[in-house]
Amino acid sequence: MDTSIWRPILYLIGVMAFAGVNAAWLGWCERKGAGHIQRRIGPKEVGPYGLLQPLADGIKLMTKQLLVPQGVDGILFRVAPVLAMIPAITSMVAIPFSATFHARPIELSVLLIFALASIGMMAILLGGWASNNKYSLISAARSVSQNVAYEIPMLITVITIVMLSGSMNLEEIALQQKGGFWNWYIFPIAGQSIAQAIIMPVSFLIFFTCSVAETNRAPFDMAEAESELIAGHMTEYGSMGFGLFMMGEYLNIVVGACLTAILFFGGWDSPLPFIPSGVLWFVLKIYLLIFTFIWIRWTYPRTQIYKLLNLSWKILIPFSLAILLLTAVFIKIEGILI
Amino acid sequence: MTEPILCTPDETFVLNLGPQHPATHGVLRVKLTMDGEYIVEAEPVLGYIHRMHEKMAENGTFAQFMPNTPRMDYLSALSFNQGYCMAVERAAGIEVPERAEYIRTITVELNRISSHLLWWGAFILDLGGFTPLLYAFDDREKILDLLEHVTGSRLTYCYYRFGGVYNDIDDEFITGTREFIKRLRSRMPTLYHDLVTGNIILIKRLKDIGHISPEVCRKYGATGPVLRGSGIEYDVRKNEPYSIYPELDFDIPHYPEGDCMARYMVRMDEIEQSLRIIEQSLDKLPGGPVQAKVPKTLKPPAGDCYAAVEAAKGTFGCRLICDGDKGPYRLKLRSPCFSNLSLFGEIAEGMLLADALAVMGSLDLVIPEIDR
Amino acid sequence: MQTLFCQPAASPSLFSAEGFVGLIFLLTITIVIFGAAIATTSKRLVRCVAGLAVAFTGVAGVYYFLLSPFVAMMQMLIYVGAVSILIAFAVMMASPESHKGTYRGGVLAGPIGFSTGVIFFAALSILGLKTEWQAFPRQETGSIEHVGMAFLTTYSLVFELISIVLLLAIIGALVLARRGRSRV
Amino acid sequence: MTILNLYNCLGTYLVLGALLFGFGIYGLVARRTLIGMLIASELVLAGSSVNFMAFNRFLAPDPAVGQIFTLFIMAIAAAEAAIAVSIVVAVYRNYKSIDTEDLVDLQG
Amino acid sequence: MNEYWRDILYGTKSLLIGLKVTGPEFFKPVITEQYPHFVPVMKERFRGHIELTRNEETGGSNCVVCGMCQRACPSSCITVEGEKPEGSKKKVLTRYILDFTKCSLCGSCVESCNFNAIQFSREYNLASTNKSDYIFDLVKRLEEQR
Amino acid sequence: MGTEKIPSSIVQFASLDKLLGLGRANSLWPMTFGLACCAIEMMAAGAGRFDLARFGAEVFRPSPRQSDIMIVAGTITKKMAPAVKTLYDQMPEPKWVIAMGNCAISGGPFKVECNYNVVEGADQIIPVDVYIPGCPPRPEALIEGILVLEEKITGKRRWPRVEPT
Repeated sequence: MDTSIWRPILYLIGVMAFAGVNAAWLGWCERKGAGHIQRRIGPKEVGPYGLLQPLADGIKLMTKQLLVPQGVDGILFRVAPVLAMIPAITSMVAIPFSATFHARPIELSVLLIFALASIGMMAILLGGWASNNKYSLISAARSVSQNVAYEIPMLITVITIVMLSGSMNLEEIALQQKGGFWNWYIFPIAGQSIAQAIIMPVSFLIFFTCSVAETNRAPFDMAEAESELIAGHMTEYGSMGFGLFMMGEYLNIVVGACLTAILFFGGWDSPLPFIPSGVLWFVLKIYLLIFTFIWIRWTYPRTQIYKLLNLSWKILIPFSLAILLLTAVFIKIEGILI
Repeated sequence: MTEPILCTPDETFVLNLGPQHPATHGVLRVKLTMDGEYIVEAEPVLGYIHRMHEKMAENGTFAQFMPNTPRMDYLSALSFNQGYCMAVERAAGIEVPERAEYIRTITVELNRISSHLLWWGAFILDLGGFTPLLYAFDDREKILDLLEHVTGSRLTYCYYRFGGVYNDIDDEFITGTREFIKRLRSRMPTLYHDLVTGNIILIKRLKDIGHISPEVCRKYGATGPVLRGSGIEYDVRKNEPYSIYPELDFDIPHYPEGDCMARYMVRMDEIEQSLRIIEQSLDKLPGGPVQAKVPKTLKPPAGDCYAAVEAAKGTFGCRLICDGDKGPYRLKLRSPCFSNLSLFGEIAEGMLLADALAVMGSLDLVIPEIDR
Repeated sequence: MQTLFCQPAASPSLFSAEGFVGLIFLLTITIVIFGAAIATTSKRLVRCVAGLAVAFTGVAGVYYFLLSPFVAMMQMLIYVGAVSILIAFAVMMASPESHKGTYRGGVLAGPIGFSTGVIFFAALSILGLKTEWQAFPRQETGSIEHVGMAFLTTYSLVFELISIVLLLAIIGALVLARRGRSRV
Repeated sequence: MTILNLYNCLGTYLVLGALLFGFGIYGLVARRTLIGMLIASELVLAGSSVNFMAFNRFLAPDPAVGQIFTLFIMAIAAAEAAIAVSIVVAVYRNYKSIDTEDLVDLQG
Repeated sequence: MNEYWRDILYGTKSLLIGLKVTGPEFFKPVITEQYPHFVPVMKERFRGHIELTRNEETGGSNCVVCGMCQRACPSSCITVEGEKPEGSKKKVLTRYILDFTKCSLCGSCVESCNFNAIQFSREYNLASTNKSDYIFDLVKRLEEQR
Repeated sequence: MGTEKIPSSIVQFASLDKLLGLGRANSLWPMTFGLACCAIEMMAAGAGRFDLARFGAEVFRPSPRQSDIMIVAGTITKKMAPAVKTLYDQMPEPKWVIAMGNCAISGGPFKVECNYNVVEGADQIIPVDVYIPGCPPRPEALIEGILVLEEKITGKRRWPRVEPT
């Protein structure tokens, strides 16, 4: 047992703070981003540039009446929002921010994040069920089938990466992509075959699509399809219950962005070898990816649930399986050649 | 939100869409019997915004009913203005000056564009895309500014008068309109077609969804873009020409597919046709008065007359029965959305909830006009 | 010293790292028992499923203490992420709540079940505690690489069989669930 | 052996496994609905998995074996759950109930 | 199968085009008119609620209390009262009450007035916590504006 | 689903109350609740040109549970009135109501003698905080209404008053 117990605890506090700040201010980012994409200003009057908007929202949500409607399953109704939040925060622990900036090396961090993500699904399911509202119920059923469908190609693409790097440790995976953007897994030209360089962008697309779907973001926001299901699984949630769900959603986005940055964009590695790498690069990459999430959300209409499942089963899964196979073949060929 | 309903032991359950629901665009209630995500039966329940327009018509003078017309279909208010004015003018035998007819045409077509733009935005909003709504509103605000310049209000215009229009248009309006035509034409290909029409998600959601056959249209009396989306080239402006439409050169867009995409395309093409109409009318705009001599208190002879116009949603008909008094003896309004909504129950059967809502959006419903 | 079932007798201080770990272990066990208790005794099926998920999460923690984080993660991924959700899904699709109560009609079902459970529990734990377990010296590390190698060498036949079972299960589930569905 | 040291004792895990097993048996016998029984059977499987893992940790010469067995159990459990759930749904379709006592057609 | 590949290719392309359309919009200037800071100027023909036109010579109202507006109003928002002072031929306006909450801004009253006595005001941003604020006494209003 | 009325200020400390007021006033989430014509102007107010978002009030929530203000935009008919009341009851405290447009204030043009179906004002069924007249009111008026409501909540106006020109 590592005797230095304080390091993980301090890190935990730091991560919590990071997560909390992100969960709150991503809402602002989203509204501001949406505003500018739509050629309007977005939050502006509350504090400078509207920066205090999340604070106002937080105060309001926290002091709003806690309302547990009649006929709901009280315990599950209260537990579900918390459950949406916890896995997302916990999985932040497994994410290395830089070569030196991590809680403790978790050997199986990739697996840990996916294990936690699968718990997050439970929150929507239980929340939707407990609400005793038909819209919520439909939404819960939808989001589960969606999540199951998209977890598969996501895991398969991750396995591809794991095969390439030979490790399930995020830190190790990031370290292997060191030394310039041509080493990143999205286009690993150096050290890998050219064929890999063509395959991996597709792999990235699959992974990114899946992470958009896993975080229930538009255009895959079947769970809270506003024009169909009011607010989906959150229909009956007011005040902080709703706030926690939203924060959970934003945290999931952060985790998704971190994962994408590490798996495909070299983590904290700087794009050119002579520029020093560090946490700043990692944060920059995360926020660029988050911006892409927001950008996508405010561009496309929503898909329809069966088309969505078809996309996963008919396109993403076959493609990701093919990629898995091809990668295995390439690794084998290289093994023989070298 | 729904009132709580107990689950039947059967596999179906009843889902109450509305009366307040984001997808119903107001206060329509649709009682859906669902089997999972499939709709077994859909029953629109009307009357949540019945505002007794016909009753009010019978109790007032002819002019006093004017402000009611824009409040029926507030999106294409001027069409309704025009329909009612035409009915009264026919009853009283009033000739409208040519310039007034041109102004009516220009404004009514601008109004049609603004209605279609709002429909476009709201329809994409139904499908989950938020940003197009804002782009549509951006353009729509320009139209509203133009119309506000001549009529004085932004939405519920009460602009037409029996025998003409309330006041003349000026050069500022004309140049503004020409600028707007240019602006919309330059924005249509990218912001409208590239962003939305060509989008694979939209195509997948609209193509082959919600087929409405010409027979169904005939059965329920659907008109407007719904009918033209089913391949029938029917437009009051061409088939029973009124005003100055015979002198103008424009096409009636129609698509034979009959699905949501066809209705979508019909409206998008209609925007372009309307731009053409406005352009031609502006070129041909004659001088002269904008208001015929009309007695202050209108007392048309007893009789029965009917006038129909092509509103943005379809045929708006106005049947006026006069008994020689100051007000109508009976005013029967035929509003397009009522017929267009009626067929929803039939085509929504066996559909997915999300698809049914897409179909409902593609019908372009304005609820106060259905309930009247 | 792998031979002992109970390692050093000296109690670690509560504030040392070991003591902290011990506390966490107690917490984990509590979670398992709590979850299992909910899963078997709750009146509402959804709560049972939630309890099951809690219990599985706790069991994953236990696996972590048994020095196999990989299995712990898989436990979370498969049991919590798939099996529990599958069952919760079934609860939603089938009847929401049973109107006649959760337990069997007979008066004796509850007590009989309870006593059977207690008997099994008592017998097994006595067996476990009383037996003089023979420990063998370790020959391998039990790392993931090792597990993976064993999967594909010694146990490859079983692995294949399990794969076939899974495939059949998927097909069977599809066939069963599809029947009676009028639409696609 | 103190309470804070329990995590290093084989006995603890065996008792925990037995407890899960006992819970499972109780649920299997006493539950009325198919889903309740399914949940209970999952608990039984979890109990045996814990046992496997405990022996793997404390006794086995090759600590991979227990893990492999647990993984096999997981796979089986997943398959079992899939089948069971689809059976439940099918039964529900036919009988509109998942109550075991309502499924008495075979008794004639 | 052909369609399958075409869908994938076309789909990816159309999605990228979508991003290309919205992306640049992010960097374009906003079109917002920031209302409390930006004071909009109403159009000349803007229809606010009606008010009495001031007669430049007398400083009073042009109204002769003919009651045409009252009769023309479809929703009977207008109540006009006048009295005939001794020795005068014309009636003088004493009360002109507009119940704006019933008004539909149709303009019938302004149209019906033969004496150019009423006009549309520029009030576009009325909001209050009190409903009775909108029952205007236009005579008083005219006096206050002086 | 009834509501329990709780006092809107649980804590009696003045400064904290003020903070709560500020928080609430700056995060007024309206409900997507359009009844008739005014709903279109409500949409326009949220759109690019007027942009309610500047005041943090653009989060139109479709579910009453998450909304703070109900903007009654349009005519309430006798058939719709119970639904409006239910929706109001479903909103958690603290909540406010804005009656937008003449119909919501008093029945507007439909408050006529032969009226048999229109409720004469939203305040007949639910307590209204701010009235915005107009038929329909301009989006500026709606923004002004929100500002008036903020003034009511915090007791102080942060923005300049605009005199019409």
